[in-house]
Amino acid sequence: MITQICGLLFVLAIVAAIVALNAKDLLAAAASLSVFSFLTALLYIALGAVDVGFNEAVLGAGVTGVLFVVAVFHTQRRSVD
Amino acid sequence: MIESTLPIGVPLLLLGGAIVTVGAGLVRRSAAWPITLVVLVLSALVSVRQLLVVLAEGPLTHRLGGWPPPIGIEFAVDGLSAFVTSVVVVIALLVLLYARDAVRRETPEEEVPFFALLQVLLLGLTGMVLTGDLFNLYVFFEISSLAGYALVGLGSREAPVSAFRYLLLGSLGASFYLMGVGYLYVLTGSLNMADVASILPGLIGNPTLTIAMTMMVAGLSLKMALFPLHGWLPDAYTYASSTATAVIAPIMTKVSAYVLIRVLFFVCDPALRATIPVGSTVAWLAATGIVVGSVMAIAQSDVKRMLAYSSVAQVAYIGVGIGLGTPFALIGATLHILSHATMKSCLFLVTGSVQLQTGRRSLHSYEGLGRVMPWTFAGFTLAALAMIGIPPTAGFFSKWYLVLGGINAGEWPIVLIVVASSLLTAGYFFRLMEKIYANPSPSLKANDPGMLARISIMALGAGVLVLGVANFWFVGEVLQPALPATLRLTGM
Amino acid sequence: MIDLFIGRWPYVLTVVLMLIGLYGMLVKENFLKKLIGMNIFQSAIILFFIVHAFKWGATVPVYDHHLGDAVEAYINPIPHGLMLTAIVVSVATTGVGLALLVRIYRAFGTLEEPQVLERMQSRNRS
Amino acid sequence: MEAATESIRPFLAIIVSMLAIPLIVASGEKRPNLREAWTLIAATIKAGLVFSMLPAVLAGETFTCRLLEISPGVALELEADPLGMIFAIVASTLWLLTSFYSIGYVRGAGEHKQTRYFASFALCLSATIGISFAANLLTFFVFFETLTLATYPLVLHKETEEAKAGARKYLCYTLPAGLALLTAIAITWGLAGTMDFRAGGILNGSMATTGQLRILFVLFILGVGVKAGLMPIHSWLPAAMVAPTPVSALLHAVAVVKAGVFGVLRVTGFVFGPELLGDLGTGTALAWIAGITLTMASLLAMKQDNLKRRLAYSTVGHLSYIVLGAALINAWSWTGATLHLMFHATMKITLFFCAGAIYVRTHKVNISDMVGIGRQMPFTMTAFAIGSLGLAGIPGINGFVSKWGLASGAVAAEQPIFLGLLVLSGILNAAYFFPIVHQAFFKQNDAFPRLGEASPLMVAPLCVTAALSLLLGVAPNIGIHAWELANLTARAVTGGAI
Repeated sequence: MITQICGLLFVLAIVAAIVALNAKDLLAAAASLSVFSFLTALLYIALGAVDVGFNEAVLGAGVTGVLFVVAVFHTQRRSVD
Repeated sequence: MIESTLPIGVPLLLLGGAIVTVGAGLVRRSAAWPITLVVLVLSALVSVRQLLVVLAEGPLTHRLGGWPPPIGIEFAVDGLSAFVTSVVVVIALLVLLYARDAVRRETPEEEVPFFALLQVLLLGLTGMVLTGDLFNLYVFFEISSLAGYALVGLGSREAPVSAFRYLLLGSLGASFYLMGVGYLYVLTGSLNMADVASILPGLIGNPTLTIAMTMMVAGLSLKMALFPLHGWLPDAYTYASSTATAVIAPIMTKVSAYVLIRVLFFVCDPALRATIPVGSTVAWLAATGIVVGSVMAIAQSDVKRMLAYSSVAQVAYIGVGIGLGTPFALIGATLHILSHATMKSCLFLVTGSVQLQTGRRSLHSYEGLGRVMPWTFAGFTLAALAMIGIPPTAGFFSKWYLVLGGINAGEWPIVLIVVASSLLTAGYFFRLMEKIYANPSPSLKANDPGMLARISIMALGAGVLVLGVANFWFVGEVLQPALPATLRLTGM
Repeated sequence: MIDLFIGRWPYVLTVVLMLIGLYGMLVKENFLKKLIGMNIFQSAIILFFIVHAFKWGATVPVYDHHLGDAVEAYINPIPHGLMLTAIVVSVATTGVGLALLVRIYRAFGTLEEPQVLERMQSRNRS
Repeated sequence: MEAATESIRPFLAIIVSMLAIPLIVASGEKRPNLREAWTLIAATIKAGLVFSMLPAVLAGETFTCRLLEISPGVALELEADPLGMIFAIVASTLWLLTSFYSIGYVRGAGEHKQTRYFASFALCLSATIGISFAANLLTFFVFFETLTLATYPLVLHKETEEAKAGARKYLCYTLPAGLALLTAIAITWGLAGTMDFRAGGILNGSMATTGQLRILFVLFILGVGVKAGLMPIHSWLPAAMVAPTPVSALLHAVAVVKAGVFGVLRVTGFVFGPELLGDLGTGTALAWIAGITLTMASLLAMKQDNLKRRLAYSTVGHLSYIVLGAALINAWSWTGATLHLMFHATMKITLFFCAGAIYVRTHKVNISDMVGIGRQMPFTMTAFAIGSLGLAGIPGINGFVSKWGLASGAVAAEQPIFLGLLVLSGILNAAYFFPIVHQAFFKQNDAFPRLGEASPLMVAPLCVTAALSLLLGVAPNIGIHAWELANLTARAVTGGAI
């Protein structure tokens, strides 16, 4: 069971990472990065690292996401690639 | 191992200093420099005292929070780490003398962050040197890197771009190092250096070990700017403010070199090194780096950029010494850590002074400066001669030991490169000297910088000479006891 | 090849993530995208440690009366502790990176690498 | 056999002119008299120190001075042995004279940056004495490179494009040479385990293969041969002629080129030794290079119209006399070589002094413009005549004595071809010097400006050196016992006696 969950989370994380890198809208990219972080947080929990998972959810998905969004508002929204 | 609180003295002082600087800076901006000065003077005293104690009584250790290794984090100081700590702190102190006026003029709004970051940088670097734990080293590695990115970013308009690139590559390097540590942990189940060193001999021939070492060396090489991973360095040094360059250039790459020595010669034992081809790879890449760095330096028209490329070449000398790994080569590498730190900081302080006084930075605009800034350029000349390797300056002797080491190892092409590279170095320095001294420029309005800056430049210039003449005393008293017994010269 | 994959698929997927991150850092031209790539890369490394610490049939490293002192019953907690630090470090790096990006944008009005380089050069020429 | 005494005197002799540098700089352009006084005081003390060691050295004693260690087992070590004494005496005596002359010259010619000039000069002399007293290869190298560096600002002194080109050329030749020497020294240390100079050599055939030792010898000769002006690596020397004349005098008669030939003497006699050189066959090869150089240089000298350039080529030729003596390495040739090191210096410096005096007084540099000059500057041109006769090897002047030794050496080595070359070169010397003297005295030229002699500060030193050349030619053993010193070192190196 845990194998399937992990596998699914992995695949989703990879998809989120690819989306984050390829979205032309930087805000969407930032959001996608947050999703990616959240998925990895779930992955950590599934792999038994509960503390790391929470940490990643708060810092990785939360703080980093906010930082990125703020940065996007201070700079530009669109990206060429 | 003697239990002592000395090993954490310097990092704690710097940590406290950084906090106090920020706090006092909120009230009075001008308080930042004096506080930093006091902190650095104290740190210098502690580090020198630590060096003396280590030399007299043997290695010191401190268990953070009282937890015993290998689980707890240990600060372990032997001769080498005490030596490198002293180099870092003393050079930083000398640069700080110059920094008072320079920072106020170059980045006036960022005086407080600058000095706070400077102390955080030094905290990270001394932490890297003093810690006895591979993962803790990663943490300090990142602390120093973060402070370094920020310091570089405080410079001119272009500085943030180079700082950002440095950040990307730097994190990549740190990640590689972390991966290496991860693999090592997989293999040994321990992160304490001494502990890992005692476990590793049982793992000779394990292919994962090669991967682990390669990753660690790659990560460290990136931070050390060893060819071909030097791409971040020229831009970062060129666009950073003069003080930031004068601190970062001489000591940051050296600390990475120190960690490389620590990992390759203290954590690995000789039998293990023989099975991993890391040493010869590093030596050959570094030898290539000497040539590439010097040739690129000749091609530059901006003096600061020229010095940056020459740093690539000079760091590669240390790389050659580490890669060859014979007793003489290691003396050369460790001595060059000190001599290059001294001469490079001197050179960057001079270019900084020139830029502050006249705004000039291109090679041909240095015409006639020797006459109007005689003291400054006296220091510059000494440091430049040392870079070329003219006896009896410090730069000559570190190369001399490298040559002896190369001959011992039978690596003739490397000997040839080390010797011939002096010519390339002479090529770009004498071109500059000729401009400085032989081309009068009557319209030039400039004079030597203020007393503090002059003291630091002259002290560094004189240091190059003193270190050269007294090099063997230094090698015998400090560097030899600092190296592992198997890598000492026989009969010493 | 398949055998390699079956036993170690989490490692393989970690490496895939790492490569995606590296791709972002090296190929993407937008500075923000490069930073996103760096984040992904660092997450992949953290994942590598966590995957390594994982053991089949073991549980979270909290003392359990039913399981007692048996070491093999618990997942190794040390990598977890280390990775907590690594996450903090990575967030701090991201923060510094973003601060630099804001400065770059103020100086050059863009975050696209080719344009920034072009503007740097044209300024140096003038 | 030899008694060695610990003494600080060799060290003092080196350091005294270095100590003068801060004083010279501190006095600066504002107090030129005080500045020159420091130079003269340092020069006098230096000469005094060197001469104070002479009696003991003649009695077979040597003075050693071991300073701090600079590399494992290798100290910055000084030793005043007979060969070193010869060079030190030449350098310190002629520095004293050159100092007087320099003062007259730079003031007469209105040179700029005189402080830098005198400071570099003092450093040069420190390095030169260091070279002569160096007891091991590394110490030798340290001073050898210091000399290279100290001479650079002197060549650059005029700061014209020509001076810069000359200085650049000087570095392009001497720096690679220094590196070749450094490599050779490192290898020697690897082979022999010592760097000390020892009469008769420290290397022997069992240490490495013949091929390797030959390569080592080539590296050594490349290292010291550039300064010694061996062809084809001599061309920096005429280019360096742009320097002020006292510098040329120093470069060509005292410090730099003599340091080069002194290096050749140390390498052949004290590192390789006669036996090994004979076994390797490299001695003969070096002798051939020297033989070709001395002939070619004399031929080239004839083509020069610029007086200083002609003197430069003449120097190239005469240096090769010494190298030839060092390469043939028997008691006679060695005596001749060391004597020529000393005697060529007195003669050549006379000629350069004369060239400088003419330049300062008349601003003429080309020989073709100097017709009839002898009437105007009788003392100068008489001294010139003595110097050139000596270089041509006319008996009665010291050049004859040393050439006699060299010629006997060629005979003793059973290499009559070199005897032939020596004679030929003597004739060529006469052929390029006598026309200058002849046209100076015996051709009428009423158009020549009636300016008279240069200042006494310049004329007196050149008369002294000319007189010295005469005196040593008549009685080579007078005063400094040159003949005896040369014999002492020849006996030590070759084991033979005259």
